[in-house]
Amino acid sequence: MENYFLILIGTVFVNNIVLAKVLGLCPFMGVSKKLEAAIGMGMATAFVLTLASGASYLINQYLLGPELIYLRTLSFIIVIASIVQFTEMFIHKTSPVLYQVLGIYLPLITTNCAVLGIPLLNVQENHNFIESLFFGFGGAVGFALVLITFAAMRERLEGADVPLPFKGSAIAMVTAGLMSIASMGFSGLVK
Amino acid sequence: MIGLAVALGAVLGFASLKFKVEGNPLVEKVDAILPQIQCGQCGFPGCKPYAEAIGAGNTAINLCAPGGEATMLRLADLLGVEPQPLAADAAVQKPKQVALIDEQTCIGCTLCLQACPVDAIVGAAKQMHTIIASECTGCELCLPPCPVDCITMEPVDVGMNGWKWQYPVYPISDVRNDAEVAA
Amino acid sequence: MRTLYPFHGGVHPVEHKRESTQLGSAIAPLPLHLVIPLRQHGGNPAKPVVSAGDQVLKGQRIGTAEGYISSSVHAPSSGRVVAIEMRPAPHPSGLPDLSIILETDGEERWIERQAVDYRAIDPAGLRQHFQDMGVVGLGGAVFPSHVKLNAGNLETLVINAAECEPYITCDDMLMRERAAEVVQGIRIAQYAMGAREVLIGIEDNKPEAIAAMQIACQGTGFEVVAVPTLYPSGSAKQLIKLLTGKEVPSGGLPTQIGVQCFNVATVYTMHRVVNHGEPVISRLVTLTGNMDEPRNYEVLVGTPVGELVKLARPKADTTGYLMGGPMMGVPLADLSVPVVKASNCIIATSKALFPPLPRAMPCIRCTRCAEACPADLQPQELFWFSRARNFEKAQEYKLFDCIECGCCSYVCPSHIPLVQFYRFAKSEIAEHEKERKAADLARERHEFREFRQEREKQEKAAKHAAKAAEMAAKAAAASGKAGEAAEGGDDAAAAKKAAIQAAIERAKAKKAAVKPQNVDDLPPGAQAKIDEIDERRAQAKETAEQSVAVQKSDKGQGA
Amino acid sequence: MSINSPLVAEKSTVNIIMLKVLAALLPAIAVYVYFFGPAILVSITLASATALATEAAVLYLRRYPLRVYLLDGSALVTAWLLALSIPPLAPWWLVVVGTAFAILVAKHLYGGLGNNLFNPAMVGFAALMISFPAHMTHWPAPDVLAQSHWNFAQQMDFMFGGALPAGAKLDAVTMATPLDTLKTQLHLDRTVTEIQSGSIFSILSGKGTEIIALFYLLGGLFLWQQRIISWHIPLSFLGAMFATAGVLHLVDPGQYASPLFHIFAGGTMLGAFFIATDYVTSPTTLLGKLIFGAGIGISAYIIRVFGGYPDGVAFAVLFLNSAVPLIDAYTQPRVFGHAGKWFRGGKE
Repeated sequence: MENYFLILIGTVFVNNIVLAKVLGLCPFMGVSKKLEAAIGMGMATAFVLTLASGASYLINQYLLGPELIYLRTLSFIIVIASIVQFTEMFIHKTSPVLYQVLGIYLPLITTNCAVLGIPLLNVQENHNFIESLFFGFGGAVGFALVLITFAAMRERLEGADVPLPFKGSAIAMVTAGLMSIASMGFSGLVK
Repeated sequence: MIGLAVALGAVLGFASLKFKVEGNPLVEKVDAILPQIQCGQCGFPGCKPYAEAIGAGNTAINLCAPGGEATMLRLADLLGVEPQPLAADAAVQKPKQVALIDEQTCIGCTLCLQACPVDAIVGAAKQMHTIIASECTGCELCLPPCPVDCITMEPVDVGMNGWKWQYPVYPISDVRNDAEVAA
Repeated sequence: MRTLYPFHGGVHPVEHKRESTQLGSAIAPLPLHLVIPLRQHGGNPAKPVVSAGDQVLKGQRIGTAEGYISSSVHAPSSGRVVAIEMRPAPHPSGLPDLSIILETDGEERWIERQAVDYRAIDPAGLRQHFQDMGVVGLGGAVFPSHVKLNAGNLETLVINAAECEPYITCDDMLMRERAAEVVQGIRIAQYAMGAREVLIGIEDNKPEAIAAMQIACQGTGFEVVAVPTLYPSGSAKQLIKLLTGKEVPSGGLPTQIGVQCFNVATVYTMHRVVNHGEPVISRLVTLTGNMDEPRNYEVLVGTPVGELVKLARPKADTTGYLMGGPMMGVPLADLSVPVVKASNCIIATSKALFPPLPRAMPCIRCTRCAEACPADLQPQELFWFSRARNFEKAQEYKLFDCIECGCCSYVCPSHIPLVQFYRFAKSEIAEHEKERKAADLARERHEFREFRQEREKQEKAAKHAAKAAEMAAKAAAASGKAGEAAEGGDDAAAAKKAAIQAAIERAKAKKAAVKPQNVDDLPPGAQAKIDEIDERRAQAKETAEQSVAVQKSDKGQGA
Repeated sequence: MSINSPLVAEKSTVNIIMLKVLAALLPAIAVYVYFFGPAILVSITLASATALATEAAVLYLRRYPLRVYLLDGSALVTAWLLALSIPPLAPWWLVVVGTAFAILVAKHLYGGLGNNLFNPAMVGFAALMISFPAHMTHWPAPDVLAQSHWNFAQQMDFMFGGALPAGAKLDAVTMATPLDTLKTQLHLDRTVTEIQSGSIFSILSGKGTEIIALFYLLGGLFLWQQRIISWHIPLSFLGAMFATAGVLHLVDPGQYASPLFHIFAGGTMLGAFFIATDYVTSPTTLLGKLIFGAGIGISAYIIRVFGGYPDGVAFAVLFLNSAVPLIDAYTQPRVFGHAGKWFRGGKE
């Protein structure tokens, strides 16, 4: 039990997928202009990420085995792509505005390195099924948390008197950097 | 691998039927933002067609001249895209105006009636026409068809009722204030 | 002692009330000209019912209410109407407004005054009477009182005598000198609304007024409540909360929670209207600030401010004048503006009394404004969004619950003109709302037009089909004539074109000489006919212009 | 600029507020000098000069009025807080780099006063901590404990030239802070009581440092009395840290130091009263302030006890700084005439 808890804390705070591993920056920068969109994106990614890490564990363990390692990335991508497709249709049906706001980033979850990164890290760290699920879920929560916090900050920044050359993405990158510095305080906490 | 692909394909096929989306609710939202002048300056025959084009992602959001920057920003906000500077021919802002028919000159040809997108001109053949100012959107579409050029655009005088509080001058980044501060 | 329910925040600026209460109130002399704006109340401006050259009597109605939310305007003195024209009005915009200019004859001849027994008329009749007599809220908002009276079975009637703004003492003096008459006015309001309880809220910095009102209220069951001196306890919502503990719902009316609130000066005018038959033509105005003889004056509506202030002898170093208090008043750019029903105070400003504010600095989010806000808002957020023109967000943070009391600006260490930002944001939002309404109307009409065109097309098609069928039948009978028919169609188009061309020629001729020629020796009948036509034209033009005006006023209401 | 109501205002201004903050720091600085020598005054001066120069350069580039903004005092507050956070014997370039980074990146890239999201002083501190960890741990020993005494000239030589006095060793004048000692010694399987019997520990916390912390507390109370800061952030910060430390101390006193030790150790007092209460980078709602303070208290404790750095206040402040807009958005108090208790900004 403690093990799972540590995995969760570790992935959410210490080894945050965005701030520490610098994965998934594309949606992090792209869908953080509005809080609402960030919450939607965070939830969609969390859904995809948890499912993907579970499914990819099963495929890796039972379908590929040790012999078909060269097919690993390929099959992971197929699984992720179909989960994303499914999520996309689901969101299109349930929340058209969110669908529009997420825009290109929704199908891009497929190529979100975080979503591929987590299952690969799972394999690398020899997690079992439950651990994989926790790792995926923790990573997703970490991603969503940082995305939502970041979106709130950017909403405030919209009103700030930022010098012209730094307006928009530039100051957002600086902010992300400072967030990363802040999160470094947690290093050494787990492992 | 193939089995995997086939299985996933089947799931997706099923899902696409289950979550089928009818129509595009976004068009309504875009249409609600557009000013409904129906002037056609965006190159589409009205606000709705422009909204449809935006909804389908076929055109830029910076073409609406009467809406100006405010409309563009609202569209950018709705669609979650970067604001764009207004297109060159949409950048000229005109004050609010309504059409006025010079009744002395009007010959009652009804050509402007057919041009008006909001039926704001009343009149019949060989009768003098007049414009219902409260309905007129100021689109200027009635100007070209008039054979005797009896329609003019009159700016709407805002008066006290239309008076607005101005953006407070806030001397933080105002270069002109440097001298004053130094003094 | 009654339990009070303090509202959040509030500030306590230096009161400056003693200066103008040293002397009792006096009556201001009659000026030569009175300028009476037709918009002295919330809602539609009154419509003039006199024209230039008319002789009017004191108290005669010269402008009548236009619609329900509107009120009447009366001649403050007898004399002659010299003009009805645009004149500068005491409004933050400094824009001119339609006013009736009255040349007084000095005779002060009253129109026939009739007291009424308010118990004998039903509340609806009483309300109509108040509208006809121009009774509006004299606290500053000048909302027509008959509208506010339109609710019955009230729990509490609150009489607002807090007078929380610095400098202003007109309500104080009114209560000191005419407490008994005020109480009679309260009786009328209580009767009209069927109020079970009457609370009179007076700030505790006016002990004389409290004492006078307590004596006058003996045996009436009205309760005089001394409330702590804290700006803005004189704001209706805040006073209601303070006295009853109930909050007026956002965007709602006090009557929804069984409370109504009237200013003490308003109930006094109700008494004058009902028991003396005098319409609202004068009010107490405090002249104070940088003056040698600050004092309250009974001033006729329409008295130019420039003439009025001379009574109190402004000092030499006076820099300007302010109508209203220092927290919410309007600086006057032009001293020819008249005293209106809303004017409670004229303050002469000087560098010593109103030192220029330090330079505005950026907001440091110190939240002193939030601590001072009587509406529990977060002014720093509203400012942040208003400054960035993010009106949607500003509205989400409840911009429209802001009462513009100025507490936030007062405490701001950065001295940011916060209230101006809120006013700006509010008027921008109102403008957008108006545009959106216009857009909805245009969309509806455009869609109807498309529907109509489609229908006409179909009808035409059906007709054509019918005609074609007929033709076919005819063609079967005599096939030779078909071609001719087609030719005939072409002829018709050509004829129409020719007709338009002819009309164009005619119009061109007309344009060249709009003044009709050869009218020198027409038979009398023909001349009459021409006149009639011209008149019709003029009428049509007027209608068109009126509809323009209507559109304008529609826009105004949104603001 | 058109003049509109209100036309009267209270007299307080931004620079009065900032000057009061600086004044509240003075007693603690005096005590600092008493225990650790006058070197701190040099770093404060150095930091102030750097801050003002950087600020002036940016203002000049942006064509903002120089005098008004240099006199607002906010750059000085940043400089002083940063100087007080880093070791007084730190080399001069460390102070300069840290201050310049703080003013330039954390403050002016965001648009200057009032616009920054992160506390500039703490950004400067964290950047130095990550980039130059070795220099950031050269804390001097209190005069009473130091094996050798450097005079002022020797201190200056070290600060500006990096030169050690002949035959002297750096270890002779510096020592690990109480927090650092505690952490390293605990790894050697000693108990808290054993460690705290060491010479640098005193009644509450570290020798000297506890007195400085006490004066920070007094300065904070002065600010509270002056209504510059509200009690919400300091109290929830100290309270949350006290509670967390208290619970763990009760569970295992051998492993976890007492709560009093923690709130008087390291940057806790300075952080609670002077850093976390920075207006611009803390929440504006009362509930938000409580959440913010408690968040810093708990994170700072976790980082200093379980994490890799000797003290966690700076990182905890930055971490919670990043959550401020979110906290604000979700803790909007009820508005007059509306139902409910709190609302989420943007949604009913």
